[in-house]
Amino acid sequence: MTRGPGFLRETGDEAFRAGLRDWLAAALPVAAGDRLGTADLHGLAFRREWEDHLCRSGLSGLGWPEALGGHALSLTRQAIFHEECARAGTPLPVNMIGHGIVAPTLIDYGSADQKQRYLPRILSNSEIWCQGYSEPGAGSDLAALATRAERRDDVYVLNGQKIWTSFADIADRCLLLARTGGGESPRAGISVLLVDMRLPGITVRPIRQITGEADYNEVFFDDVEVPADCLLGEENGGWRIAMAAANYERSTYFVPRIVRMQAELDALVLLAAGTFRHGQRLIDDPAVRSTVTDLSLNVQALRLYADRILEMAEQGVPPGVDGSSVKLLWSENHQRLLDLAMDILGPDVVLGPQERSAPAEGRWNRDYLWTRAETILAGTSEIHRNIIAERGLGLPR
Amino acid sequence: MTRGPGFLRETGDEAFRAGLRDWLAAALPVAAGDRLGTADLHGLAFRREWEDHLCRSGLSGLGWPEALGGHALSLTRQAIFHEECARAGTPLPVNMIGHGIVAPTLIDYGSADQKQRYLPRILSNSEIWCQGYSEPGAGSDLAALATRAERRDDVYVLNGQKIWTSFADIADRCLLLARTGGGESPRAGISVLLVDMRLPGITVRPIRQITGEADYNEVFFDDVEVPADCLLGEENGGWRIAMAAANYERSTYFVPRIVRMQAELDALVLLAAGTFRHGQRLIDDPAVRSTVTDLSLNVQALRLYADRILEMAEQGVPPGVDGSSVKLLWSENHQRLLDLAMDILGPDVVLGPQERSAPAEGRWNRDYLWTRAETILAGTSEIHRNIIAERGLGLPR
Amino acid sequence: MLREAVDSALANVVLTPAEPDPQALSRRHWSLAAEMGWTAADIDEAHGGLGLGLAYIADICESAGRHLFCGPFAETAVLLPSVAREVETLSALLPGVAAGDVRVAYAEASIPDGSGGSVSFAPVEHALQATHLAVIEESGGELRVLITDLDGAEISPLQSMDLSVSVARVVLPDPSRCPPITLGAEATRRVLSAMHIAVGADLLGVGEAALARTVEHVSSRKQFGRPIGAFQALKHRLADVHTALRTARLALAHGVGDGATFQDTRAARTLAADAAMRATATAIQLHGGSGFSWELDLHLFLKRARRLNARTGGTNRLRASAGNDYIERTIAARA
Amino acid sequence: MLREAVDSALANVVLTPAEPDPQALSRRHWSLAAEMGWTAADIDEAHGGLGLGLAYIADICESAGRHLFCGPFAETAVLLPSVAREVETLSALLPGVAAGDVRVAYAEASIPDGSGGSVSFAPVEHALQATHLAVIEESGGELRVLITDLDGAEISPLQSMDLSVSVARVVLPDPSRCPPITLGAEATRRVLSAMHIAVGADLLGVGEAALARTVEHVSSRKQFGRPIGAFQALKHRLADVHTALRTARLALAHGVGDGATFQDTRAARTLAADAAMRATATAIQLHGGSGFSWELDLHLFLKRARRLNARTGGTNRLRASAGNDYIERTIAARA
Repeated sequence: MTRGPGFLRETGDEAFRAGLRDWLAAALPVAAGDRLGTADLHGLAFRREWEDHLCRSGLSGLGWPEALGGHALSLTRQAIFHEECARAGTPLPVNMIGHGIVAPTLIDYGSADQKQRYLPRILSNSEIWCQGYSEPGAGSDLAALATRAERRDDVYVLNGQKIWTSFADIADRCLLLARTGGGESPRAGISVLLVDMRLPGITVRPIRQITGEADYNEVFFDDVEVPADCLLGEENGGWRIAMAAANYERSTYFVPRIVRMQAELDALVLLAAGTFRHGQRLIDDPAVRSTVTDLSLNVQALRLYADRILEMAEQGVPPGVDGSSVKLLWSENHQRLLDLAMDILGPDVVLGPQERSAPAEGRWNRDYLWTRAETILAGTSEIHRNIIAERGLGLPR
Repeated sequence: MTRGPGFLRETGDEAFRAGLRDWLAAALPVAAGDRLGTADLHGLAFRREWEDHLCRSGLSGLGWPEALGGHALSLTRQAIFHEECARAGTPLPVNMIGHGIVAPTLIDYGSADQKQRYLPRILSNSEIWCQGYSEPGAGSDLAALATRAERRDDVYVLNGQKIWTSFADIADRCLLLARTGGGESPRAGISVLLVDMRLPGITVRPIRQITGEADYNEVFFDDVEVPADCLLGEENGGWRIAMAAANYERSTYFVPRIVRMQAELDALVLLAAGTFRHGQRLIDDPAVRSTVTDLSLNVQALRLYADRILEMAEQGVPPGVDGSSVKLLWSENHQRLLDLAMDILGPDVVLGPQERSAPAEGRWNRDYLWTRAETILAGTSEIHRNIIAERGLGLPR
Repeated sequence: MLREAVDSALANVVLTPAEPDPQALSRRHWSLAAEMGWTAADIDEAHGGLGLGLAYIADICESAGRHLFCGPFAETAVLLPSVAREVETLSALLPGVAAGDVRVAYAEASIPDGSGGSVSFAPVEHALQATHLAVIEESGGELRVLITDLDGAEISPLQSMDLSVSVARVVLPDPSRCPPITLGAEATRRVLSAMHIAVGADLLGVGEAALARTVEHVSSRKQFGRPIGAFQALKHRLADVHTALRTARLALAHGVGDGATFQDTRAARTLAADAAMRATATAIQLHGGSGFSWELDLHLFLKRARRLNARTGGTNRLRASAGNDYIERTIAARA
Repeated sequence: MLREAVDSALANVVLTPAEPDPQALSRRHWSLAAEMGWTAADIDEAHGGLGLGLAYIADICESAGRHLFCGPFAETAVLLPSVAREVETLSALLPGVAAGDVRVAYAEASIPDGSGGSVSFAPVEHALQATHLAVIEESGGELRVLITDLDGAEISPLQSMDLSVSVARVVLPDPSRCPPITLGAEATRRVLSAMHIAVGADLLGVGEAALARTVEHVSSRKQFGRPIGAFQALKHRLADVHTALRTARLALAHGVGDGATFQDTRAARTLAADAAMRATATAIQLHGGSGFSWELDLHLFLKRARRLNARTGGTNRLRASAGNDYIERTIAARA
């Protein structure tokens, strides 16, 4: 197997990291051209371009078995990959659900036919995936799922509505949870379907959010006929697959986010050091300094959580309530970081998130608004505190 | 009616305040002698002495009707009285329950005979009262009261246990809640008894608390025979009286506490300004400064609450949820204030609360420990937040 | 109560994300403000005003916050009159303010001494609706104020975070026409006091509106079979928001009263800003997914609170100066 | 695991407020520490020690905190050896430390230059049990350390807040006998690192014990017909305590690992101190009335956390120096 750059075949993790770092340092400026250092680097167009470039260069299927065209990299190396991409300032991927969630789910639960049908197009990035979990009445409460798939001959007839579906507006396929059985328990009757987003009866409505952008969608299913061979695993056996799918990304999810957070904090310190207001360098304002200090301690601590979770995952141990602690610490401190950015920006906070004349082309303002969502999505802070108290400390429900 | 110093008969509130201030400035040093400026000023011995002195000087029954030997002062003047005592640094009263709670309750609900029997001895401070409300199983949940009083001929036979009873170890009498009826609702069968603490069958066990002192007691009642004429109001009509009793003090409760808190904060600022550590005046430590700032804003705000509650009370309006907000703000900020004191004291925090060689003769250390109780007693912070949410905002139970 | 009157006047003219035309709304709000006499409230009768004082201003501003009033009310009807009370020459503008014909754009920026060439300010709030511009610069306890009409000014719109306000870059071709005024320490405190009350009251209104919407939401939205407002952790957070807003209200009421000091108005604004930031952030959190959707108007309150909170250096700075004053006073009293 | 071994050794020798004899307990704890080899853990074999390193020390100290160990363990078995690694002359004391014969009292105070007359230190921790005294003074990133035996010293007991430690005033009749040692910046960081781990681990143990007691209490105590631990606001507070302690544990584990820097150990101690203060204060609050009663042992944890938190200027100062370092490093990296 010799697909991809040579660093993939290094024997040591640190040599892998060094090679990757060199590769990124060379590849990103070439691919980005004059978008480098501008907000366009993080626009949807270049995000797709860059992801295609990675896949063309053989940098996909990192964790897949070699037999399926992957590199069989350890979780640690996958984490290093995401970490170094974050450190190099590459744009976020677009098909993160395809690569991060759908592919490992298919590898573990897909039929031979399904693997052959879907995996190569993820590897080449020619099909973008989304994930249909949340519903208007079932946010943090997956058991309340109401979308129904009724088996009629060789199709499932799908009716219902999903919400907060990232990338549904551009996705080719959707990994979707639907209710197929009556079931004694609410979890019993759930199945996973692999749905072609171009089937008749599917309507996608983008949800514009606080930033003015639409990162999410509502998806309506109106008598959509999904071929029966798009069922993943067993009928009514979807709960287990959904839980497993949620776990694949956990071990490498936070590493790049924490690296980015540290970079943001460093940038804020430099911004505050260069901003004079009312006769004082802002970095010398005790309130700014004190928040920077807290954040720097917490970002360091977050890194320890991420490393620990990765280490456990390598041994096959799920993160347990540490997963909730790290989500809370990350999202709440990220909010504080952007709150601090607003304090430092001062009068410039009145500028909109797409105002290119704003500091950092509006990214601070955009991220400030966006972080409001981070304590809500992927389990609200309230849910995660419940989990820690009930599962971690054993407090009564 | 000419009992007491002349300032009682001033027509204006400010002249009243000025006269009182002069009177205190003259009287306290004489009464205190060489205890002035020492911890002995706040010891139990002088607390009683000073309270006796006030009563002998005619400064009791401030709010009582003149017919009962009182001064019929407005709530505002009563608040001024407590405020100026706090400002002058007088010790806390001992018979605060007698003067502040039992007397107004008797005036509103007592029989003519009961008033005559008890009120003069409160006026002269010759009988100290305590209050038997809390029970081991009924802290914040008064409806769960279990102490029983069974009527047999002309006595009530009292059995049960009270806890957190201040002054029970020195009290002559107790205003006590007991269950006398079955009652449809848990509140229905409660009565108020006026119990002689020297009756056979009463055992008082002081509860030593975190400071090493014993400010509270457990009181055990074992077949105590309370004469039936010690029933206050109607049998099974005690809930209403208990609720009313809890209200008398509310309007003037916080004023002296907030005055004392401001004085403590001022003293802390001076302490920090005079303490050099690691080459820096502690008042120039940003963390100290920032907490002092928060506290000073909050103490100012507390004063506005206290004034508002007093103003409402003068119009006969109960404080409502403002009573809970002020309790929370006061107790939680008082804790922060003493936490800050510990930061400023540095190595001296290891000294015990009775160590006279400690700064301020150990009062900072003692108060630091004591404030831990202030968010628990008189309704825990949790209870008060529930009250605000449910009664103030109308959130579902 | 004036507040109810202002509330009911504004209740029908509301900014919604579905109809996000703050310019049009601003015109309607402004005619309302002029018709109802709000722009005349803080101007004395000699200059065509009503002389109603700061308590009325606070009521109007609170409603303005609650209803996301689109227009430079505090800048025009509070800041300009308060500066004019210190600088006689500006009083010629007051009848126009009272009548609603003057609208003042606002920026906080350093003001060049204006020897030659054009000068540019950005971001300037409300410039697209304004007839005049006020730029303020505070340092060392003194205010420098530049007040000029916008004749000949070049105004280029910028994207605004807060939909209830327009933002622009303003280039003044000949700044020597309007030399900045420096106010002494006492005058500065009087002018800032008026703005502290106006901005503080707006923030209180913003916070109250966010809380009211949240209480309504959590009382009706169900999860795990119960209204989410029955969950104690949510209750406690909202109880704390209530207390913070209530505290700010008491401080503002005290700040507009007789004998209120500069310290009192500054404290009131600080408490109001903190309460509003907390109320709006909590509102978004407790609304869950819908809290950060563009369709719901919640984000408008967060953005307005954030904008107002940034003024004159933000609450960090207000708070620090309150603390410094208290600490110095306390140490001096002992010395 | 060593931690379990230490825990089980200490589990039967506990301080209870009912039997508050820390002096007697201290003797029993100390013989245990000597017998089990804990006092020898951080001393190399050449000096009669076991050379087990900082990870072992952290385990012992955590158990010491959890079980309210009464005695100068960190001062004797960590501080003294770490100073002796910098100052050869002190290594003569190490065999005595390893054997348990040396016990070091501790004070942070300014150290006079000792030209003439006696010198007095107060409050000194553990002086009633000690054979030696260590006084440390930190300023400008350097430590001055005075280490002396207590022969001829006058020791007068003072009341201690924390029942697990004795406190006294110590008068040294002839301080010229033991001139203070000044450690350079590098040596200071090595010595402080060792103490950061030892004190941080003790604080972690204190916090864990307080949390465990609280979880037990709220799971059994009922109010309004439910265990109070079912109330969501309590759950969330305890969840945050758990996260704070867990974070401190990860930081301490990292701080004793290969390649850990001074910054890492300082961060670990800061996080542990914050977590312990929070855990113990929350424990008192959630125990209600019984939380501040003398009979229950909860207050002992609060007092121990408070005492340890005051060391070397408290977490405020540790935190501020961590922040200063990070900020300066970041600015310098750019320049």
